Amino acid sequence: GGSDKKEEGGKSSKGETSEVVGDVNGDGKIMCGYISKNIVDPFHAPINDYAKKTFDALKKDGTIDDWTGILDGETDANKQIDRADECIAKNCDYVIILPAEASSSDAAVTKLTDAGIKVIVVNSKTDSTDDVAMAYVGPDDVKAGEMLAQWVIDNVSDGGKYAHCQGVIGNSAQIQRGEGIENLMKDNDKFESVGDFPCEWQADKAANVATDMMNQYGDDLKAIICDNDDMSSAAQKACNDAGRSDIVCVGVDGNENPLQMVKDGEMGATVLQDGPAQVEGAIDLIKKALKGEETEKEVMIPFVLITKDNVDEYLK
Amino acid sequence: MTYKADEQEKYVLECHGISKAFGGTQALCNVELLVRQGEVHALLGENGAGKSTLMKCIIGLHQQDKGEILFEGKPYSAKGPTEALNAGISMIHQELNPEPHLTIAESIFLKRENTKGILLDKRAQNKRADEILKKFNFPYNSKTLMKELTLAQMQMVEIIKAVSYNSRLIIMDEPTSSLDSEETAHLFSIIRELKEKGVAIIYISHRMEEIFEICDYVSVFRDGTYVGARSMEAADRDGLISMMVGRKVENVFPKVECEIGEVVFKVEGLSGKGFDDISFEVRKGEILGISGLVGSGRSETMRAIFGMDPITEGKLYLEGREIKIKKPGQAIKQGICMVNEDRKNFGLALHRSIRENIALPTLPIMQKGMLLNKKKEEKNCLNMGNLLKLKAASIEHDAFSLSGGNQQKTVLAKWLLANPKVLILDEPTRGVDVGAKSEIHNLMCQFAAKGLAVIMISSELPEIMGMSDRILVYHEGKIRGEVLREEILSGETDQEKILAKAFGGM
Amino acid sequence: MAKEKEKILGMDGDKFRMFMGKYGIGVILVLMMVFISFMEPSFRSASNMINVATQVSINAMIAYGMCLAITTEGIDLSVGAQLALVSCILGQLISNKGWSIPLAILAAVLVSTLWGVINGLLISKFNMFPFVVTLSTQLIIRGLAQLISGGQAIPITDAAFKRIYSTKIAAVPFPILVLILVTVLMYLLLHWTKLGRYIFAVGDNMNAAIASGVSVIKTKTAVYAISGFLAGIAGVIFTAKTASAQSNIGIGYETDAVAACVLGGTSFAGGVATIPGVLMGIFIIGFIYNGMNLIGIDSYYQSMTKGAVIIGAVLLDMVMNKKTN
Amino acid sequence: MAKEKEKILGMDGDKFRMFMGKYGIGVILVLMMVFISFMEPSFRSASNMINVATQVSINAMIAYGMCLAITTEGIDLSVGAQLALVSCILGQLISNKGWSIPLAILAAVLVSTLWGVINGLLISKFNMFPFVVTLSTQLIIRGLAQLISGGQAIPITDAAFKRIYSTKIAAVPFPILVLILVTVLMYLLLHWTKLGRYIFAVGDNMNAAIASGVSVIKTKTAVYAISGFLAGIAGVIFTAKTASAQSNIGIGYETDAVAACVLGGTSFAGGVATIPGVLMGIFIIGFIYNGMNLIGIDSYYQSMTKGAVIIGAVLLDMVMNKKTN
Ligand SMILES: Nc1ncnc2c1ncn2[C@@H]1O[C@H](COP(=O)(O)OP(=O)(O)OP(=O)(O)O)[C@@H](O)[C@H]1O
Ligand SMILES: Nc1ncnc2c1ncn2[C@@H]1O[C@H](COP(=O)(O)OP(=O)(O)OP(=O)(O)O)[C@@H](O)[C@H]1O
Ligand SMILES: [Mg+2]
Ligand SMILES: [Mg+2]
Repeated sequence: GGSDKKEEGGKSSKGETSEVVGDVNGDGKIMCGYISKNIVDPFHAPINDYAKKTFDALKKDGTIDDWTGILDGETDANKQIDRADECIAKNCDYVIILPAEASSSDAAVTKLTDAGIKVIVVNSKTDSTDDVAMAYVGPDDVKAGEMLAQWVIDNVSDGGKYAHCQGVIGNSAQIQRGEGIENLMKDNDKFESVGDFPCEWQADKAANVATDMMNQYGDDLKAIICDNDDMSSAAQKACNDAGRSDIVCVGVDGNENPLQMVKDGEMGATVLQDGPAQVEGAIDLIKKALKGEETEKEVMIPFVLITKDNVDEYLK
Repeated sequence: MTYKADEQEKYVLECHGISKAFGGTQALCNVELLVRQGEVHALLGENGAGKSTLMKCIIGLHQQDKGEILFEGKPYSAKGPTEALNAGISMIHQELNPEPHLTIAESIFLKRENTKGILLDKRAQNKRADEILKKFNFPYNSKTLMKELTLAQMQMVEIIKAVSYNSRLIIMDEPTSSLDSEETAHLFSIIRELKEKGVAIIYISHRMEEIFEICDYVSVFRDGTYVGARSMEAADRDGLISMMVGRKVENVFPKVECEIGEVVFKVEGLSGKGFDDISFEVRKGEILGISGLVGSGRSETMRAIFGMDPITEGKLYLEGREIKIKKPGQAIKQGICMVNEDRKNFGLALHRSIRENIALPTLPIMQKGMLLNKKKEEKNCLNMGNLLKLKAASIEHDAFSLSGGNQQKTVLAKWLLANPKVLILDEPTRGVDVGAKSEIHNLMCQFAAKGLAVIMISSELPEIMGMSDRILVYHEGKIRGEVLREEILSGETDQEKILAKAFGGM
Repeated sequence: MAKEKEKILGMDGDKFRMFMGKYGIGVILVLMMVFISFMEPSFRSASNMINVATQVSINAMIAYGMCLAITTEGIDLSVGAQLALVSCILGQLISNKGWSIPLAILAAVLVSTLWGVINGLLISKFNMFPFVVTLSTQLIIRGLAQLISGGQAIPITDAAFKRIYSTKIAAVPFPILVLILVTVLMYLLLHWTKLGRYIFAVGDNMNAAIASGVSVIKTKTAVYAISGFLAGIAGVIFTAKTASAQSNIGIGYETDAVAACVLGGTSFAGGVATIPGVLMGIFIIGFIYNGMNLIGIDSYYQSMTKGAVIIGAVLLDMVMNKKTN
Repeated sequence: MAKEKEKILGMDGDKFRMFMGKYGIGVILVLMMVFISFMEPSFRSASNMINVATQVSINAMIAYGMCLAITTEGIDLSVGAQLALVSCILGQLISNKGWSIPLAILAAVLVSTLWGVINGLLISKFNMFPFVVTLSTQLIIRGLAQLISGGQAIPITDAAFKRIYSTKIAAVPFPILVLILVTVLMYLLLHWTKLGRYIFAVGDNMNAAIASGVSVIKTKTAVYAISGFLAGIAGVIFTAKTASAQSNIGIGYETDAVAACVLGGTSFAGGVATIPGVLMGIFIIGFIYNGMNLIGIDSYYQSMTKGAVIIGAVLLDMVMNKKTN
């Protein structure tokens, strides 16, 4: 993905009244907030862990005075807005937020910026991120969808039928990845969709779709595209168990289990979005701001297609 | 002999040709009922004869399939209780229906709340309730929660509520089944007062003495059909009973004298909630009657013995050995069984089959390895059912489908199968019709003859006096007297004397 | 009969138990507030209190409706889905169809109320179990929300609409005003009107209520209609808060509502509930979230804490009121 | 008393009604199968039937446990979280601690059974409402799962473990064998043992059961322990299916289990249930998913269809058995 960097307008106007560089609200303390998307998805757990480790280290070495700890967004925009209230109550200077929803979590972002807090949006861009946030660090989910479709197009040379397992309907990652898949697949007449199946991100529902579709379309079924790779790994496993390892299953995230399957040759590929790298990028921006350096307005962390060739770099 | 509708007379209520079926059961078939102004009209019939069903049709809880009802000469049909109440008919229901978390005032004035604008006027309502309660000498404040009352007091509130509608017809479906004689007397005085005012009353009860005491006319139902009506003056006990059951019932309390053996069960200094320092013993073949007012702690004593309530002090001996009982399961294992007074709540699992109900306490002895021996179970249950002359289409039917008397027999069957040494019967014939009642009494004598020790609590004095070999009289949680059968047979002790003891006199 | 009565805190034993039975939850609430303030002084600030009150307003609406349902021995599992439906209707009408805001709100709340009526009729008229009915309608309602929104998020950019959540009247955020208003109305409804009395009567002993002429169908339908209506109001606040209409919101919200009711002394056996109790329950749940986040309790422990608080509070109540076996 | 009895289908009226009351759901199941076959012939194939049976095995375990709970007038909302806990324990023990598979499974199932015992004791001994207890323990159990897994997915690469889901014995997938075994055992347990009788008695009329010497505490504890045990088995199958241990699985699984029970004629009033009925309910739910996938019903309509089928089936049953008001 291309990362077109924009320059940030200028430093906080309050900066001059404060002794501390980068102290946004001028209370003499540097306080950081971290609003997670959730704490239960395997994709978010390493991100949260990384954030915790890094912030704790920053606190220890005196770079920041304190941080809020991992605030649980429960994949719910409403709860994220409540967590934003708490960040405001704790006089945060900087807040990192991983929006639950591109659209509805925007209120959390605007609420924080309205309170004069510098917000770094990570992982998925909310509607007004470009206008009000300090920066965006993350990927482009539409692109991820396109990568999924591209992998299928590249690996199923003759084309054929494919199924699409969806995440929770209405969720922005689901919408955007679906859009990306659609972008490439709609006009490709070698491929025919057998349907979009609501699997709510759940692995075993995707496995059920896989067995149902194999049963219905037999050898005509060539691929299963999933909105995340919890689902694609389960679908692939179901295919392999049925002796159909020729079916190409692919999804987004780069969780440990699918990576392991790629390494073991049980699955062709998975699309990794490097979560910890996204948070790393965001925290780097805070560090820069605290040193008084200029910060980028947008840092794109590209998706990485993981195959057997490069899996070892990413599997811990 | 049949009481004919007199053309001249004015009837408050006329029911003609009423039929009502529930699914397959024809509960009512072409029944008639004529009630005059200011009359107490008894409705007699065995369990399941359809008395309550007809009353529910009148009050609008059921809609009859056929037939017409005239109220005060005008055709009348109520789609629900509200319409009946508005028309001037109120009812005391057979099954006690308290609203435990409402206050007395709220319960009495449910659906008739005092309001100021759209809000409730609680103060005015409480005042109104207190006035009524005072009129009836009810010893509680209108703000008391219903759940704080005893069963009998709840029933009194129901009665007060029904009267408070100032209806022109009041239906009383077994109003005395949880009242003692004092409270019953109170109710009768209320009824007489209402009569004075020209209020008509339909009075349903299985207690014949009450019918003779308070009623003017009687209509008799049998198996959902109308048998006939009599003026009470023209009626005699045996005649009414044979109208009800379709045959003659020879002996109402068929006490068979049998040999009384050694002491089986002994209680020493037993205390617990509701009773204090209770000691008695019961022998093989003996029927020990326990009398007293409702709330005197008789049931509490027996529940505690059976392990359903805690015992704070005292000892139990079975066949000379001291035993400890903390749970009903332990009592059953020792050979002590109890028929609870509250059949609906403690007697049967109504949605399970008769077989399952009968076999429940004895399942451990009807096993083959890990599984149940259903053949043995079925045989045992059938035998017991036949022995007790249980009337049911099949033992696979739900207990729900049985009439009250047969439900009671099912409970008895369950305990007889457990082969007890001591059988405690708490109000064994409450709400049971005369026919079934005499059958149950017969059975009691049979058990006693086989060497069983029977303890029977009853609030019906004639029953206690007719059936017991010995009577203990309770007053406020203590035993206040003992009466032997000889004293009764010789006439030395009569109803009044027992009552006096129950009221705490000597 | 009464011996020497035991005295606790100057009240005799019985009264103390009644007091604790009714207001024990208040004691827990206060203890909790003291504890959190001690751990994290910023908790006490007026602005944080206003925060919490604003945050809980959504759950409060749902909890009041749930409380009525539980009081009639029922439950309303459809409330979460109702939030989503209301949100999607608002999004479609305001952003795509250009309806005026009051009209759109009216339409959305009407639809959620209608679903409440459907729930109520199925439960009362067809005698179906509330759990089953609302479990099913929940699925149908969420399906409708997905259908209406086409599975997409619909941003609502109208500033006037967003102000429903953010505007303040005399320094008090509007959602708090709604919360106060609804609390007062619900208090009057449940404790001071005929309908409230009928709700208690039906929940306490349905047959007795019928015998007194109370219409179970009307009462239960009213209960679920009110629950639907309040879920509608909650949906409007929710949507104004997030400024976006989405079909996947509100999943699992019935859990917090039930928790608030249970903490507030609403009995699943029916016939027992108080609005002040439920309000306290709502705040306890709100403080659990707010307090734990302020203190910085590790997230994994948050769900455990919530579970433990509910079970602990109920257990305490049981033991205090000697309701155990 | 009995007049001429009406005859329906050669059975007399009563028997027919009893039959429909018990097995009316079978008629619905058959109608559904005919309808789906008609829409999509591949549905009928043996391989698809084997598919469905394998797929439903997870829900079946949960539903059987749920059925016992509902029969005692309870509910077990903790099963979904139990799946997650079992999964995370398996992941930790097998992948990180290198335990042998049988031992790890034993440990995991033991833990879930223990949680069942805790549920049962809280419900029976402390007389708490099952809804409240299992709602709370659900939160605690999921918290534990998160704690154990650290929120991470733990891949389980051991091939032997994965074979639990995929291996076939005489062309029959292993999960189907488990399903058959558990169904037979549950059938015997509920309909042919003392415990089963006690479960019915306690559910129908708890007081009467107590007065007949049945220990409510033992019975209910056994019920929730079995539910926990079966959820444990389901968790093992689930984990083998996805080959990954995760703390966010099983959310909302209690819904499908309850739906299967309700369709199978299990009454929320307690005391009424049959294992064959629940099995049919399980397959109806399985066919809904499978059929909708095969026919290709639009995602938005799937949740609506499920809701409508549940409500329709229950309504039909009510009307057929004249249970409406
Ligand atoms: N709601 C109902 N559904 C089905 N059957 C009913 C219902 N109510 C009454 N029955 C049946 O109708 C018949 C008449 O019952 P009813 O209650 O009227 O008798 P009863 O004369 O009042 O008896 P009891 O003296 O025991 O009160 C019985 O066979 C009973 O089982
Ligand atoms: N479940 C209960 N909770 C509270 N008080 C009760 C309960 N059951 C009975 N009581 C009270 O305990 C006292 C003793 O009642 P008990 O039932 O033993 O009387 P009884 O003489 O057996 O009368 P009955 O003839 O009705 O059986 C009464 O004051 C009664 O109201
Ligand atoms: Mg009757
Ligand atoms: Mg008693």
